[in-house]
Amino acid sequence: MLKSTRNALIGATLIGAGFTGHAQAETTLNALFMAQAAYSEADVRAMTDAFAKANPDIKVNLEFVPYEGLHDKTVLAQGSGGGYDVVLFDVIWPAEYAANNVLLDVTDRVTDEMNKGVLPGAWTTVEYDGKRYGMPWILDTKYLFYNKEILEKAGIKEPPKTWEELAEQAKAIKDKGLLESPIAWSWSQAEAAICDYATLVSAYGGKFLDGGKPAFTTGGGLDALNYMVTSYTSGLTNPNSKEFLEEDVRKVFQNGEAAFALNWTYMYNLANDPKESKVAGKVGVVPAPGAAGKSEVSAVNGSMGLGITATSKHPEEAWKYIVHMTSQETQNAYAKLSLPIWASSYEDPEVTKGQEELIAAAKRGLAAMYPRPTTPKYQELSTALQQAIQEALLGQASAEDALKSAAENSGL
Amino acid sequence: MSALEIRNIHKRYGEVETLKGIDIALESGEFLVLLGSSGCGKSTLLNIIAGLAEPSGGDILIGERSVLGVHPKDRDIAMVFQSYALYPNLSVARNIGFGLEMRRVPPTERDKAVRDTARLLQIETLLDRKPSQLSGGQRQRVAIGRALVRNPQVFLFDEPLSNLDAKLRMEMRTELKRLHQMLKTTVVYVTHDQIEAMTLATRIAVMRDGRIEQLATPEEVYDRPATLYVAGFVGSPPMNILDAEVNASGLKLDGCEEVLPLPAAFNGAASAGRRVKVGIRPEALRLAAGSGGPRLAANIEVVELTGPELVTTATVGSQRITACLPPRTALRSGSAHAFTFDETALHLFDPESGRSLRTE
Amino acid sequence: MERQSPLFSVFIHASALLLAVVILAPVAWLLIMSISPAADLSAKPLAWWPSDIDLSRYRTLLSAVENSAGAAFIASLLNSLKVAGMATLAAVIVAVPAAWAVSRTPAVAWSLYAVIATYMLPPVALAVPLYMGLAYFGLLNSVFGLALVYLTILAPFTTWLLKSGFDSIPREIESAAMIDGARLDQILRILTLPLAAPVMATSALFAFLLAWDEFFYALLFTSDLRAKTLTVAIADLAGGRVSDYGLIATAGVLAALPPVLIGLIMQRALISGLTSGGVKG
Amino acid sequence: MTGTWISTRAWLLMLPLLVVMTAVIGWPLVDTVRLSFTDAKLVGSEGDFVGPANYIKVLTGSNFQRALVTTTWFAVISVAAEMVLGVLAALLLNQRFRGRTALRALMILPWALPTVVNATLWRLVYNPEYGALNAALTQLGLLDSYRSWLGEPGTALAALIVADCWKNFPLVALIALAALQAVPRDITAASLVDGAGPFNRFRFVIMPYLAGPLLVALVLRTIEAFKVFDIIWVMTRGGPANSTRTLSILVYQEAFSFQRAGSGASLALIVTLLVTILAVAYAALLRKAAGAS
Repeated sequence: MLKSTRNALIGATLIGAGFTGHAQAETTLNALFMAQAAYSEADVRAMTDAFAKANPDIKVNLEFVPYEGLHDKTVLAQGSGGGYDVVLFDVIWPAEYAANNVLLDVTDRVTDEMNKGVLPGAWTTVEYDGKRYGMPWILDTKYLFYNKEILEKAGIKEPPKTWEELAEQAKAIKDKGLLESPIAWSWSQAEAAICDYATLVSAYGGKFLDGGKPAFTTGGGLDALNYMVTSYTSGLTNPNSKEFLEEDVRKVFQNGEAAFALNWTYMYNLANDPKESKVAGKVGVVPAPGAAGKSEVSAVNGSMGLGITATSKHPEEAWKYIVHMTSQETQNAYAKLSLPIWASSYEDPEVTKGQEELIAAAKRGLAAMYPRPTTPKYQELSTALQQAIQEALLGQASAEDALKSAAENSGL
Repeated sequence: MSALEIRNIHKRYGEVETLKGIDIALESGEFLVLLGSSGCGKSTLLNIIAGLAEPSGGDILIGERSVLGVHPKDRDIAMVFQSYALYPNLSVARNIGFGLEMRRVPPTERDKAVRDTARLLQIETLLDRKPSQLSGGQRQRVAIGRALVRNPQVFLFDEPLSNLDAKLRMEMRTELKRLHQMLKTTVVYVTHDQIEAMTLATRIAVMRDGRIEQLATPEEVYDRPATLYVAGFVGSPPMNILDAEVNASGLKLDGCEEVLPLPAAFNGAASAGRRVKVGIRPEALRLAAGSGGPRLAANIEVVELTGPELVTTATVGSQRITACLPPRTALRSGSAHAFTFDETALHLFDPESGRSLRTE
Repeated sequence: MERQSPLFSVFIHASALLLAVVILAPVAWLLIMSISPAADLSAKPLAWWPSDIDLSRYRTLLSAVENSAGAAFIASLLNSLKVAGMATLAAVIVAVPAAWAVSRTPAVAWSLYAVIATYMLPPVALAVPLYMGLAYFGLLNSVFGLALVYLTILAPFTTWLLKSGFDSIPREIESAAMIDGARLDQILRILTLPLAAPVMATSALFAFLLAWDEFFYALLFTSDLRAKTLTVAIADLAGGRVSDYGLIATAGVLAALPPVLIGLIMQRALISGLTSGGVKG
Repeated sequence: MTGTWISTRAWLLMLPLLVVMTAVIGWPLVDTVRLSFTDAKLVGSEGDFVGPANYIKVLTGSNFQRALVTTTWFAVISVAAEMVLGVLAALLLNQRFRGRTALRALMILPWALPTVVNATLWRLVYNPEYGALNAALTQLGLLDSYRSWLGEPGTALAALIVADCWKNFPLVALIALAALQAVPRDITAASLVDGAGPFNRFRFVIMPYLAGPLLVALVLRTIEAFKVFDIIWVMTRGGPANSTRTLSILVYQEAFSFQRAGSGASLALIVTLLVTILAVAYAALLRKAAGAS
């Protein structure tokens, strides 16, 4: 094995030598990203352009799919024997990708400098079974955003510290007739709903799995879903939430039609942009609340990483590109949309300027990040849970029954 | 030398046998008409001669060479189709010259041949047109021209005149006759029209149910039909067929007292007591003037003047006959008359097999 | 022929108006969304008419600046053109001889019926082995691979339409040409195909529209700019992560433009093609 | 003409089509059958033979049964609605009124709109916050507050059916219109002379001409509706609470999202079988109808 690899390498070198006399061989990388989230499409293109300028011999083709297509595209491209070189992956996929040999193990490529500089919590995004399958890129969790103006009108001085408090404040706003339904969530039958649910699960001290078996049917897992159902049926939650994805939440919040919204980091600066938003300057952000007696704050690990596919023919160049995309310099430059993975960036005034409030929330939220379960069968588990959440919300089943059937359907 | 020989041709489509052993030998220059009603197999036979269909058994010889399995183009034949089958997207000139074009005849030679043919058919002025710009008769001429120009050993015509109106049909018929007399090529011509058959053919093959009922000259087919079917098919209005029985004194017609003389030609075949069908052509009947010759007493039912003749339908006892009389004959429906005829005009057939009982 | 009472006439005109509104309103709204400023589209109450006309999205999607959203859109547009074009061409190429054979030799017709019956198969029934097979031959994420799969959707259909086209060309013409000494290829080239040209054009257009519309296989078998077709690109846009509804609408308008134009221009031919398929079954 | 050289030539000419179809349809179908008896994964694992386990699991599972019910509802209601609306529209378009030609031309519009664009368009129309439907209904006073059309199980399937109907009824209308125009004027005239009323005229004079083409349209539309994927994928992806998850979506999920190629294949074959039964039943119906007329 080793020997044949070496022979191949020698062969490649010889062939390469044959070509170097001519023009510099150009490498083309194909990279798969997600359309519109933390970093917008334009941002990713700009970052990539900077990389291309520095590395004229490497061309990077970018591809953007919605989050819902990211997983299937990556897996399906495996079959084509070289669809992508670099793929963006969610924190929940390394287990499955490792089991199916989708991503290259890059543990050895990570330098000491990286090891020390990147926030320890961020590393969990790309790890499975003690190995690293890429670099964390988007460090993200869900925060509670609130509309300062509406809270003020309702006579509320402090944003909520617990979920119960959130419900009370929302009720006050509703009763005063300020808003029909003050809270917006992303509860569409999609991964987004799981993120909101996981945030609540972390607040209530629940567990997804215990010893590889579903453990969400009781305790914190059940409390979390019950909270969602109560909030929905009491009318405090915008009923359209069950059809919302994150962008819908942002639109509603920006339009001033929600007092509270649970969403990712990226919403902070977009909702504060007067060109985009009607509530610019009135956006408040705190970590997602805790549950009385159980937690101070809650947070879901919604980070994403960049990895090299096992089928890539240019792993060296791909790694170079990933290093560029995750470098402190690049991350700091775009810190308005997604907070850097680098610990020292949080002390850098260049980064914190204008988003002190967000940084403050982030320091507490990121530290409390709760993982969704790491299992190769995550897709099935998630699909089952999404269904359970929707069934419970729609009153087709009690929260308990819904979770029980989810546990049965999870394949675990 | 026989130009075309058809030997024991059979054609089966699965269970159905449409040709049941056809044998014909044609001399060079003959004009053979395959006559029969639709479904008799005449078109299938023509297609087999052309090579557009393969026979299930038997052999076809053109110019003494077997052409079984030979591609149509190599059989030295030309065919004119009922629908003309002109190439709609090609000009008249190219239509006519197509066969030569396919055979790589040089353009100048081809052009000359096309012009000669067009002149012959009086369609020179139409050469640049497309078929859609032609009248029915013109299309017919182009179709014939396309066949003529190739100067083949055998011409095949598949009901070529049936799409024309009556007047044009007569003109084209005469035209075909003129062409044949001039060119003296062998022709096989399919039609269901007995007038065409009678006027054009040197020999007629009357076909029925995949068999040849009679193969003979037009005169013979008319004067000495071999079967009841031929007798009924050729001639208009068709031959009267009456049921009768042979007795000692002659032919006793059913349903009346009339006894007709037994013609000499049938003497040997008809013994006393035998049932027969008696045929007599309407045009053989005359109104009896004096007392000479055989008589048929009849009640006139309908009288129709067609112009050249007076067609009358009458009853003889319980049987019905038609007679064609001179136009000015004074005849009223409801009146009683007697018809007379020449004894030789009678035809006798076996009622079962339909075969003629003629013995000489 | 029939006398119409005034009341009946009013009823007919009212129904016609209703039908026109039902047909037009959604399409009109798509157009309006594509030219409305983003703010108008998230206004409450909704602005039905754009406050001012915003064509920037058309510029965005049609600009070919490298690595821009426009480039991605144009790439998928070109992919759709390539895939549909190749599949259509190939379908006509295999359909012409097959349709001619069936039209002239009914004895082989049963094989065409077997081929047409594959229309019943849900694509999901073939997707997994096809996926693996395409992967094996390196044809995943390739316009050629997708065109090959589309070929099998288009070919039965094209063959059927062409067959009825050939049926209406009298076979005597071909017999005559055969006796005249034309070879099969000459007969087809000089006579039959020119005569069948209108039918061939109609079937080709039909096939093209079918390929342009296909989504499922494209979703599975293509993944990036090299092969992703327009339908997949639009489904990606509509997936809920694009906040500017106008941009989604614009992509829809652009994707609908070619088939709608073909549909309106070729209306008569298309309807006769549709109904001939329908009537003859 | 069954001459040997003729039919040999015919088979030769059929060959390219048959080869392509066998390679790209025939072989995968056979392989799907093989896969359905294994526990193969989409990527990575060839799988072992597991007998009919996949079929048993699928057929007894609630997912399949629910998806079958959903699919049946979708197919029956949308096809029925398309037929009725299509015939009504055709009868209307067969009348004389100003702008008739233009309206007939417009009918091609929904048909020509790509399915995915249609789905996208309706998704935007149904948007719970900024959709045109909510806006229109509230502005007309027909609705108090905005509704989540695609977010409620009660309305999501109906919303999908409306979108599907809008695209497909014009096609039925065009087919029916062509059939109506084939009704000989003499016959309608004769029925008028005989004193038939509008209903009887439709039932006994017009319907016989419509029946054949409509039945064909019905068959094709039912089969298509049973296979439905695109419109659902774009509009709801099977949600909310799986209330719009049809069989095709379920197969996609099983075989591609969960990568269980084996059980996905068995599910796909069950769907194929259902469609085949449907088609055969229809074919029998068609033959009967053809025999009757």
